[in-house]
Amino acid sequence: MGKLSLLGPFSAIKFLFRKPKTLRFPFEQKETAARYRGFHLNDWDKCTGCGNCADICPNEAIIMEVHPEIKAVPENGEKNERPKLDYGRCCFCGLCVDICPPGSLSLSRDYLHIHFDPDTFVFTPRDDNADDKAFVPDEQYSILKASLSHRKRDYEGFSSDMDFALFNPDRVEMPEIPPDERKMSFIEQVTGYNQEEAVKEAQRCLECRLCEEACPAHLKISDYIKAIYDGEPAESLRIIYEDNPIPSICGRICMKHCEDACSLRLRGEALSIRWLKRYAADTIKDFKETLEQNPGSYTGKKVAVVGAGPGGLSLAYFLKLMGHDVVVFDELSGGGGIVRVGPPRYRLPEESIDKDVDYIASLGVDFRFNTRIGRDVEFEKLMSEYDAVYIGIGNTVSRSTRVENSEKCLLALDYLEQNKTDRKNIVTEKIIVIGGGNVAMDVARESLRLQNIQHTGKNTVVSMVSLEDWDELPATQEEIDEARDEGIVFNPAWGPKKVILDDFGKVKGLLCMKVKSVFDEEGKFSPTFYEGREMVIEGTMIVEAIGQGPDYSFIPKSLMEKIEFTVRRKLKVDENGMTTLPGVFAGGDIVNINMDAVTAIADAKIASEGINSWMSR
Amino acid sequence: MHIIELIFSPLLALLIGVFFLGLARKVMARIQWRYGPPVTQPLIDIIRLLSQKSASHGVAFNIGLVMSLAGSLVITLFLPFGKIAPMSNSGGMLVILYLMLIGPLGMAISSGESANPNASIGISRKLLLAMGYELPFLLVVLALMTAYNTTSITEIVSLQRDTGWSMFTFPLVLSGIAYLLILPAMLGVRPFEVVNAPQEISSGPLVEYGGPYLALATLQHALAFFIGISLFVNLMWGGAANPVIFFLKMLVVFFLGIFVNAVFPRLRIDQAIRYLWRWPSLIAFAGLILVCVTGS
Amino acid sequence: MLKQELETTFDNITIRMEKKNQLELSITKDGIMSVLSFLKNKGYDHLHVISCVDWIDDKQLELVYILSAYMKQDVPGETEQLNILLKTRIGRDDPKYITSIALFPAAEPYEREIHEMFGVDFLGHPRLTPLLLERDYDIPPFRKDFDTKQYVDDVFGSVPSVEGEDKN
Amino acid sequence: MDRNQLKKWFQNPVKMAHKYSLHVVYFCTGCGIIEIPPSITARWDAERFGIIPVATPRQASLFIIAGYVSLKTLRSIIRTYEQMPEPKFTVSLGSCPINGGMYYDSYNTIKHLEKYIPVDGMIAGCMPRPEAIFVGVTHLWTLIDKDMADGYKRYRSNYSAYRANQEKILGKLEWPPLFPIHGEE
Amino acid sequence: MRELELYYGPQHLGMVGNFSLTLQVEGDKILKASANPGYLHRGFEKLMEKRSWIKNFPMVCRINVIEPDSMEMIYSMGVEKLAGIEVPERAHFIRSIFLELARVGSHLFGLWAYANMLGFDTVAQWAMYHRDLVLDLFEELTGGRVYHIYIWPGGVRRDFPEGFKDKIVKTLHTIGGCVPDYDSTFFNNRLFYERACNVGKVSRAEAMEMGGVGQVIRATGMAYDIRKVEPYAAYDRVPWNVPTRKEGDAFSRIWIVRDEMIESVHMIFKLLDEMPEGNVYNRIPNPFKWRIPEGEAYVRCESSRGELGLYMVSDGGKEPYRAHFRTPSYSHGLTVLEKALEGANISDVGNIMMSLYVVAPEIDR
Repeated sequence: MGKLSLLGPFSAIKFLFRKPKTLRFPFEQKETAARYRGFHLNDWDKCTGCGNCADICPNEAIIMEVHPEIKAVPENGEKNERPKLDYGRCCFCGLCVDICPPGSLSLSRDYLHIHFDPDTFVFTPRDDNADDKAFVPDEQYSILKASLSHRKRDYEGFSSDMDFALFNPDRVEMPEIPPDERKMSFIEQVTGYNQEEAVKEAQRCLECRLCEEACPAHLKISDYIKAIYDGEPAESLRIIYEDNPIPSICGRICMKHCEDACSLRLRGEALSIRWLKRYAADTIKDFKETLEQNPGSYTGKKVAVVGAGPGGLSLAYFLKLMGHDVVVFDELSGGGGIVRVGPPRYRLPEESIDKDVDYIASLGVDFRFNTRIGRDVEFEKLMSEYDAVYIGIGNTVSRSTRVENSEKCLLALDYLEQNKTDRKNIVTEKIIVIGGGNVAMDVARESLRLQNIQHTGKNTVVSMVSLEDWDELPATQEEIDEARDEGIVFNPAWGPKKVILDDFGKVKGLLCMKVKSVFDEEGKFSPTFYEGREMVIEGTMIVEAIGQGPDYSFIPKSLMEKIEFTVRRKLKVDENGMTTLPGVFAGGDIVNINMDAVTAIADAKIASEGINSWMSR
Repeated sequence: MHIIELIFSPLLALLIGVFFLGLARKVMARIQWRYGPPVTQPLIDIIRLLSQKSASHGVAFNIGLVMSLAGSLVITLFLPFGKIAPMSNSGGMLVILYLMLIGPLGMAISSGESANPNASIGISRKLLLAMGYELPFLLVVLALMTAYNTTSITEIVSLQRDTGWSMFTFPLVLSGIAYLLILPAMLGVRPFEVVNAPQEISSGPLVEYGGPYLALATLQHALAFFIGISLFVNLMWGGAANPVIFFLKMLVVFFLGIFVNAVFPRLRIDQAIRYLWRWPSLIAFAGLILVCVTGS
Repeated sequence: MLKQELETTFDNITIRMEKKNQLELSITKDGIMSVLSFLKNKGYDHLHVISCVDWIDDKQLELVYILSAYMKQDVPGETEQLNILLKTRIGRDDPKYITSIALFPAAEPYEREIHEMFGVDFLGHPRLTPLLLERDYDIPPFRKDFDTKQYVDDVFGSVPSVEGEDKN
Repeated sequence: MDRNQLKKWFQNPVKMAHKYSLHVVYFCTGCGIIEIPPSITARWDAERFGIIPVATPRQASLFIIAGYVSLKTLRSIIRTYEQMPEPKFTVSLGSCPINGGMYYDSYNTIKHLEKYIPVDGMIAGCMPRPEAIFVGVTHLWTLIDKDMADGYKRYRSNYSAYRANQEKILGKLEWPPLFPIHGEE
Repeated sequence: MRELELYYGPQHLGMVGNFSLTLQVEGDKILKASANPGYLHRGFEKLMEKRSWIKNFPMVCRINVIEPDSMEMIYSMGVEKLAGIEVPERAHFIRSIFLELARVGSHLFGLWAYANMLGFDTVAQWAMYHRDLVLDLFEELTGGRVYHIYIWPGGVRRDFPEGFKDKIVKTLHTIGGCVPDYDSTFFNNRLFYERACNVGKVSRAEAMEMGGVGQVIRATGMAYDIRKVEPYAAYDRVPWNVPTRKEGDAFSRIWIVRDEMIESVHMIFKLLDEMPEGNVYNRIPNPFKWRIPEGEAYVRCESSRGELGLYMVSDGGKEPYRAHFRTPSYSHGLTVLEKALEGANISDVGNIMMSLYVVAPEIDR
């Protein structure tokens, strides 16, 4: 404390003669800070309409408004909704920016809007480059005219920063057996989440439900993940079973369209929805006890299901819950259909398939395995004895390349099926796999494992030949990466021309041509080749895995004529899943362009409703 | 000529008073590191206030205000502004002293009618403060009258032309100092801005004034400001023959007042009275004795 | 140290110390005043706040007295600064309790607020007049069964726009 | 900015005086008030345009309603507003008076200020910066110029509706109506 | 003399914040004062029960507009204590620097208010100008002038922008360069001493009894400062002093404000020197899923007005079950103020109130 004084204060008079420090607004303006939190900007091209901003807004200032002019693409997780802001609510906290998964929302450094009409404070933000009327360049900008419809261009302020994002972009790594170890045997490649990991992963879900629209079967993904987060896998399983009765299978081999729509994938890794489903299915040891489901009260109707694949299983489950009698026929010795044959053990062990099938059987569904329609039971008999018939046979016949000497090659499904039996294929040291799809990958990777088992320590090789180039390969990227990690040799963009035989008529190699293009201008399959660029791949065993087709031989000719087909020999069905034959329903790969398990489940769900109403008509 | 002066003098006083109000805001602003309003701002305010409609609180409310303003206007007639001194011959100090009471009294009557506790507190403060500075002021005026042996302001002014400013002539030095010390109180600037004290009693007597009433009150305030400064210049700083020089002298006094205003907080009314009755009164009393002793 | 003393002095007291610097005491309804004065004599002379929690599922209101010492050296034997949460539960229907103003004059506005917001009557409190609120609410607003969103819709949502309001 | 155009001053001194002598009622109704002191002090200096806070509503012509309005404050605001001499203008700051803002579900704040007293300008922001307050004032100048700042006239002509809304929220108001309510005489 | 009932506020130049007092006066003397808060009551604690943990984060700062940062801090501390979240070391330092800047800003606001109450425009305007410079720093760092929404559970919301350290130093030097002017014009002004000395006297016993904290208790000679008593953020990493005085009147409280500001500035310099590099934010769980385990926590920090407390209860849900803010102005504005006003002069209402630094929104919440 200084000395009190009466004259000292007069020293302040000196400021009379100094320049004032006032900022003479509006003649002088102060630039707002680079991080200023003003009005919103929204890049409509990036925005997916996920609605997370509306959910996080503490003041309910954001509502999602439908814009019909935007095309919604559910498979990519894009909705035609865009946020609308009410500046009579907004508190400019910027939480919406921090939560925005695509990073399309940001706050500009504009903050001026003055009006006597409260309605003008409601505003749909756009990107500053998309709206020439509202956003004016610097030279036309006047601060006295500034409002929501007169803003500065290129004036971004507070914007998203991944280090401070409210969501977690990194998924919990799925524990995996390393390539060198797993390629030695058929041990399951991924080991599954434990509870801690599952809860941690489930916690990342933003509950925007884009995945649910992308999922063909419209599973309540958000809800079952929430249940996992809450530590209630049983509840989670219950929710899954509402739409999908084969979680153990789908939890392993689902094509996960949901993850392609997950908003987290936009600037991070998508939520592991498939693995979480698997966690729910694996954690619950006894489905029967947990789900406490009973078949519906008996209706007296009988339904025959041809094929115990994912579609057939699901249909049987849904119909059984409605109280119908269901008989499932399948030529294999167990349930699962294609998933029993196709996916290798390291991806889908039989125990998991049996777990799902057994549960469905435990509900009272009658499974007749080792029964082939057309051979053991006539199709007409089914039609006469049952109130409805569902065909879910899937694609069971592998196609061949039909190049020279291709009869010496093995076919993919046969090859895979045999591997599932005790008499596994005897493989050679050099194997060639033709094809670039997921089945080809399965074949190649199984072959690699068989080689490692049968020729341990020797120098073995599996080569793949595919028409498509790297970026066009139909197989999922995940599969390709894993296959390459395991040491499979890829020869993309090479087309097989001829199988080269040695003097004894045994396979010696494959003559290939360099591919110019696979599809023509209209997108149809018609490969063209560079003349003269040829290559010989050595191999003593060749497996063709270029696609599969259905086998309708069980349907008598008379009925076959009544069945109508659509493009690519797919069955024509109406909105209830019924074919042109009354009482015969169909679904799965023989109906869909998109051939995977979850689509078949979606079809089964529709068909179950259709059959139910058909029978009670 | 006399008539013109009669009309012109109060107008001039008003003009200068309003100008001072504007300049005060400007100077204060500069000391406070800012630009401040244009000097014409009080005029704008007055135009605006005159055009607003406001409620009256009764006849006495109006009469008191008019009385106060009229009283102040009349004073300006008796105060020489340079050579412009329409009625200074007919009255003199005593008339001014008497008229100076009318201003506060009118305000008291007027705002007393508004029945707002803040106004009544403000009025009581105003009267108390007046009581505070009247004592030393009377002593100073007595000393002056004794020294110059007259009660006429014009005479005091003209006598100073011979002897020099009375503040700096020997027997009146103490009185001059006393007058200087009470000047802020008479002008109502801080630290003696206890009457209006917006932060304490919501601008006190003015609390119920709005629109034209406030305009009149503002004019009255401007006049009071003018009168206070003008009286001091006339009595102590020798007045002036030339209105321009007189105005310049007023300006200097005005700046002194504003400086004090700028650097001090407001005092409490009891502290203000204690101060006024202590040092200025003592000095003024000493000055009076000095004048009496040396003068006779 | 303090814990043992409390345990020996008072019978039905439960003591928990799970978080750093935080001692949670629960006691039955009638024990509060004696514990408060015990703690005050021990040097815990700073009443931070009296709070109230509505445990609607238990049909109880919980009064929480939060105390600490102004200076820790005032409390012999305590090295760590300690915040004491002294809790008791009272019935939710027609809740009544006694005032602690005699011990801690600082309690006056807190009790007044609890009276207003939770409807607890503090016997012996000199002025239980409204403190913060303007309107009367059927249910004291801080109780869990007061639905503020519903209330807003009912009361403010029903105010019409002024007719003849010309937007231009 | 036509303050220095002498022609306008001669043409319509009253309007110009209203524009450049906006005296503000100093009433800290809500948190928006935090930007008023900077605006009227050295950094931004609103007094350059004749804007100063005054002690009582009777001396004022501009009422800045700064942010959310609780019920208790609403009563004071109505009282204050009615005490102001006409013509008078109101400007509201921030989100809350527009549509409830952060307190959209609070039981103790009103959501739409314009239902209770007329508002001539609403400034977006939470808080509006001093610049926004300045631009708000220029907006008000424009309205005054075009005779559109007529909130006080609307208040007069729709008084019964305003009063009904006020009483709906606050219960019976303890002061008599300012203007005769239609139909009652 | 006649006894009058005087309504002081809420519409009153002598009232900073929407608050009112009913004074029984006799002449200039106040016989009895009763505080009448509630003009700013928004029911925060109720609203918080309806909003998830993260949604409360932009909300809590609105409780006190003058220094929102300590509110953010106390909320973050409460959540961190309940949920057991660790904060990176650098974030601790940034928090401390940020809070000290806020303290300087808030004290300058207090100085504005106090000087204004005395009718001392000049110093008031200076203080407000300097506060604006501090706000510019905040704008640069957080993107908001008043509501910064910066300290959140797990750390802080953004790291320092480039060159920000230098800007802090520069601004603080600008303000510090004017300390002699403040001293000669205001703090050593004889008339300020006359006005403030022996006004609003609160003895130590009274202050302790009525829950006085902050300057109120430090002006009675007790070095009670939560930053020392129960250190949080990075306050125990650097040495600093708690300024105290003995008298317990308005004068000593304002002087403590001054000394604290200077101490804060020095502390900021020390913190800037010792600030480590590294991460400033440990990611909190996804806000839509975030649950905090059952439990309760009482946390406290030192705001510019004194001790600030938060009692928070979680029932394991997505929202706080109950939150109760113990704000310094609550006891200062309701109990201490009423006591200090008894027998005071009516001119001193604003003087006493602002020397206690009563902030109305904090009382009402």
